[in-house]
Amino acid sequence: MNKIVSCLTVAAAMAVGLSMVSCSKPATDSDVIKIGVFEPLTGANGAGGADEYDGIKLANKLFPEILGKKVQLVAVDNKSDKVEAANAATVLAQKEKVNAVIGSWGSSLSMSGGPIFAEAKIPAVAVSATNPAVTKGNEYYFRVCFLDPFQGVVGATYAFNTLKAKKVAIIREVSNDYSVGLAKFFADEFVKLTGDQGAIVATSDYNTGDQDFSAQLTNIKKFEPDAIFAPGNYTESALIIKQARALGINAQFIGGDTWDMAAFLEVGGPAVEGAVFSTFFANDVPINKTSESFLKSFRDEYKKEPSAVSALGYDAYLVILDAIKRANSAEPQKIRDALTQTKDFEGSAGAITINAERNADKAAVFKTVKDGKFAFLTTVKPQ
Amino acid sequence: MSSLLQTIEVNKQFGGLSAVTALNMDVQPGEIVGLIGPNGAGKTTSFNLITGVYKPTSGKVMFDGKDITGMKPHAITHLGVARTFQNIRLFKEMSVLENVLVAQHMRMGTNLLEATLRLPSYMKKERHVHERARALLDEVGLSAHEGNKATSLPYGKQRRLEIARALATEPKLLFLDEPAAGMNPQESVELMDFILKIRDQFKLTIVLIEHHMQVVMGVCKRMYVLDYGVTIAHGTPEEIQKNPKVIEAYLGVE
Amino acid sequence: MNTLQKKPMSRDAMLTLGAAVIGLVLLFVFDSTFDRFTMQIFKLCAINIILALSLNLINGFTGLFSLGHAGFMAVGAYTCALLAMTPDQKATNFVLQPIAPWLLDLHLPFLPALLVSGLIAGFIGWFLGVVALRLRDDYLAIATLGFSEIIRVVLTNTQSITNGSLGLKGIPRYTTMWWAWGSAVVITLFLVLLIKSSYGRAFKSIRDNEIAAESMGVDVFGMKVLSFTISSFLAGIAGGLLAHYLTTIDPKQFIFLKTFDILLIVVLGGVGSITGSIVAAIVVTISMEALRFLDGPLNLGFMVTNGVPGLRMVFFSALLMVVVIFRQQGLMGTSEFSWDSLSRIGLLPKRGPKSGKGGE
Amino acid sequence: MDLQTFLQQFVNALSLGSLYALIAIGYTMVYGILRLINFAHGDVFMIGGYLAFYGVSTFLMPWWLAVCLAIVVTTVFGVGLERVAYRPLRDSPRISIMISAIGASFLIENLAIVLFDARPKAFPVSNLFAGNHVIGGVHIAAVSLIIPVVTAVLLAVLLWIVHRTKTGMAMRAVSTDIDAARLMAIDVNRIVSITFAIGSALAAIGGILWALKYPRLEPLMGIMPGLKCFIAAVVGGIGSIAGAVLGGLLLGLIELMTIAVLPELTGYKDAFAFVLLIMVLLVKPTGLLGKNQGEKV
Repeated sequence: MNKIVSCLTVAAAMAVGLSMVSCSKPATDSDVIKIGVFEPLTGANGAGGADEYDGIKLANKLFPEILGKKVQLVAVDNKSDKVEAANAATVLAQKEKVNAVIGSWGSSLSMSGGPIFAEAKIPAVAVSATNPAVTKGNEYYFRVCFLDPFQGVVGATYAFNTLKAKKVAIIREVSNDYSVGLAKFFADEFVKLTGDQGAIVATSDYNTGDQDFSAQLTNIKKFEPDAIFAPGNYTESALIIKQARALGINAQFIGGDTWDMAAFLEVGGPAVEGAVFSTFFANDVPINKTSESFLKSFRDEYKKEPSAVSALGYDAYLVILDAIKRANSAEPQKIRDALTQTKDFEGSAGAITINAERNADKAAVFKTVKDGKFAFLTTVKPQ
Repeated sequence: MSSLLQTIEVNKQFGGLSAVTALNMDVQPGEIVGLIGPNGAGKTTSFNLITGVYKPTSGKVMFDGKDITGMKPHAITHLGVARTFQNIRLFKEMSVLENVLVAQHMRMGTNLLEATLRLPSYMKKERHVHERARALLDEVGLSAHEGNKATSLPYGKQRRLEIARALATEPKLLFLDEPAAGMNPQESVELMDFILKIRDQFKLTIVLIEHHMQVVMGVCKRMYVLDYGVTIAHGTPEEIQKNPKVIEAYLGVE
Repeated sequence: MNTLQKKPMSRDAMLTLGAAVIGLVLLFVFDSTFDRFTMQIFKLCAINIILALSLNLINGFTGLFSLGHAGFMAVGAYTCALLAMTPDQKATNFVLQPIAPWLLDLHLPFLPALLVSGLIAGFIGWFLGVVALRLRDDYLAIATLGFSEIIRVVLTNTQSITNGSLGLKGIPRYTTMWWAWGSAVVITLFLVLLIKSSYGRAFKSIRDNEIAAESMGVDVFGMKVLSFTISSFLAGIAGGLLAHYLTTIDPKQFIFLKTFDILLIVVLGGVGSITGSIVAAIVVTISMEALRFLDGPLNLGFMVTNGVPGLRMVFFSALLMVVVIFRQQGLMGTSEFSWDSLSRIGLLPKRGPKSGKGGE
Repeated sequence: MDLQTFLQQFVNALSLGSLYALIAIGYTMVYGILRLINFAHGDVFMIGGYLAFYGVSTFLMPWWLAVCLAIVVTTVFGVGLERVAYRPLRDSPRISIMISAIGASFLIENLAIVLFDARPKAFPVSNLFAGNHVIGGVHIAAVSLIIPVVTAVLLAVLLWIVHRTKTGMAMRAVSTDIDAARLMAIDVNRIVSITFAIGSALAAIGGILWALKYPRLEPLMGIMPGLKCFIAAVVGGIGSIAGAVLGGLLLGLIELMTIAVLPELTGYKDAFAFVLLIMVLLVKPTGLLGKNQGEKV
């Protein structure tokens, strides 16, 4: 008994000592408004997180002050990992005592931080987390993008009305909640539109990180679908399309917002030509003044084309600043209350109105790939 | 009197290679039997076949009237067969005392609950095995080292610890694999006395592999000679010494 | 505990009692004074202690190189979460595919749920043990790693039971500091007693020399399975605590790389040392947080680097390599903490002929 | 399943399987010599891919030069890895060596995240490999035709080295009994280095071919192929070069044909390899073409 108890006591004492050390921090400066950036900068979602961060940094550079105070970004890497995300969220909420939070890329990571922000009564604005569960039941989580059910519906509508598809096959990333959810919303709507229970001719699965899809695609090929809906990570999706073309499948590919990445074009090459997907933002057609200035400064700053989530990251920052201005206070609770009143805020990716469920009512943009570039097709407004 | 150990036409092949061919041993209770032969003759393999480390390719091993062919080593040990190893196999990260204690685990008849909760019933058994282990260490002259790491002992003492450990399993039949290896003549003589002593004290039957002819001839009443896995002779030391086949095997004849 | 040794125990007993009281008081103080973040880390330390200890039981004490821990954690986490969540909470999670009806109404309080999650993980561990423990060394390592991946793939695909890749959210935050550290203390106690018992000796004998152990009457296979089952049971408990600590779980977080994180702790602490695992679990958990600055911009005095995400993990993996190559025994080797060792290094007065007197 | 679909799936499987086979050879060689799962093999494979990428897209080298350089540098890297991470531990318990291997793999992956960036990169595919062929209704990507050829050539070269050269003889000696080989005046360190060099070169070639077939690079891309190819080597009988090829082809066939026959199992695809591994280990632990290696008592 002796040794164990003593051992644990020493251990506990050490733990405390060390955690105290790790917690020492400079005194908070009341002249600074802190906005936490809660993003995966490494790991599986590192690329998406970095893109969002690019947009946020740009916004911070262009609009560094509000109410006469400096706005400081505090970025924590949640490493695309839920345990890390919970810790990172706690750092922002408890240690850094930020006034508001932006992020995270990846709905599941956002959900990991959600309860922590809610408990600390700090408002969080998700940039591109499209899963309904992120804001559901969490009074402090908002978002500036549309939701998966909406995206699934517009995708199915587009396939049915515009592409005149009758038979659709689905290939989903089964280990990705986004992909599984979107596939379901799409399938439900498409069956409803066609009135044909067998309109979804095949559903195939793959896992994140898979590289060979030839077996799934060969299975799909024999059903001769008019279109293939493939929501999922952009690189996997690009490989899927590439391999499908190599197998002689000529069906139209439809995807979601995750395809809106330069790497999708690079990996897919000529194979992704003509692929269609719904997304948040089109950088070739500025829809308002904000998007015009965003595009210009982004290109100047980073010497590359912005992805949609960069624009949304930019918008999330501006929406928070707008709320602070309207609240005339940087107090988290007041920012939160002001955020609920956001109406027709002109973001770079379109007007944002926060509804009662703390989600943004926004239009979806359809894009295609033309001559190795993304090209704007049409805008679909929510009904 | 019925045999304590009997091997009937035991064969062992590794791949295409015959390691032991038609081993027919017969050991009576209380005997000390030698197993000799040149290097690679299949002596240790025979031990391994009897103690269950290897499974015979064919044939039967009978111990105390039971067929133990193909049984697992620990089950065979449970029936009362213990052994030492040619290349010493002590539990190197454990103390000398613990090495002996491990060997008694099987006879303690305890269960996990009782042992981790340290119930009085368990503590009684624990005290008992400690006493016995200390007695055995005393027997082999290692009492002073009980707290040391097993591998910190000098070579000769490691061999004795192996014997103490084997005795702790409460065997009826003890296999000693080259107990005198690395010992000087003086130590070898002591070893002979020691073997005879433990035989009487613990009512053992002993089978030993040994290269020191002095030791073998000194303690064994009977012996088997192996060469290339084949039993080329068996009998009393005198018979063996005169056997031309044995001389041939050892000296090599054109 | 010291009935076997005839040493005077008054000094040690007093020290221990004192330490236990101080420990208890400290826990009370922390619970009321710590901020949320420190508290989170503090709790995670306890969970990692359990994980490291359970992995050390098989890797360090029984000498079996198993890499399947992430899988057993996953089983524990899912079982505990699904049992302890109310039907309502479950129903709100399963938005895409409804939960299997038999599971919906299955509801237990936290403690029984935690125990059941340990039991189920233990049962799966037992099964895997019976199947795979005939293999040794690297074959066992790769087979257990494979098994944990199989568990993860199954969790991803059985949507009506686990909610698939959507995972579970809104799991009640039951893992308070008392639960976390209470479990860690109980489990440490259990393991120390186990290791010191005849069973512990049998485990260690297998680690040191399997063939000799078998020949000394130790049922090596049975003991391996036992050790493996206990270890899986504990990993399941840790998984359950983790689920109610995080409040949200999904299959991806139980990828086999998670096992490597625990292995890092075990190796740093010393393969085969309970003290080492405890200390390393705490040090690693806290430094993972404390070294977060490595991922951000660094001011090196003469220059400021841009943030290099990932640098922190480079540090830990390099540390692992350095320890394995230059100090294989880790922090503690196979030795354990004792008051005597404190006096030996001069932190406590040497035990005199009359015990119980302190001060010099 | 109609004949054409079946043939298509069969071709898919062969093309994947021969890639597995190529990487599995490297595993089997290293394991045969050192009895060590080189957990970092998959990461060496990743490095090969990245080096070729940087050669072509950053340094604008011609294709052949970038590939050759990538193979050379990866080889040096592999040999260095053995020096640093494995050689100091050669006489340590196997658990230590395995932990070192895991640590090395961990370190390389994390370094790659820092150096190469976590974002996936598109591998520039030369037009040479970009085409598509249709033979009897079965579609075959050009690169899928090249892979089996490369694998077969390398297999022949390796078998020649191992069975017909002096170095190969020394390799076989070391793999049978490292201590005896040392006594026979074989420079064990040299042989181990050569083995690692060959293994790493194979990994680099595998990594580049992989990137041609699946043109996406990311720091963790080596993990799954690495594990699967190790499984292929074990299934074929570890230490046996022909076995590795057999195991690789078999794994490719099982992975894809199972999905072809039972499409509802697609989500479980990643588990097939592990199930196969556990089954093979239980039924025939030495693998299909492996030799028995018992412990001497």
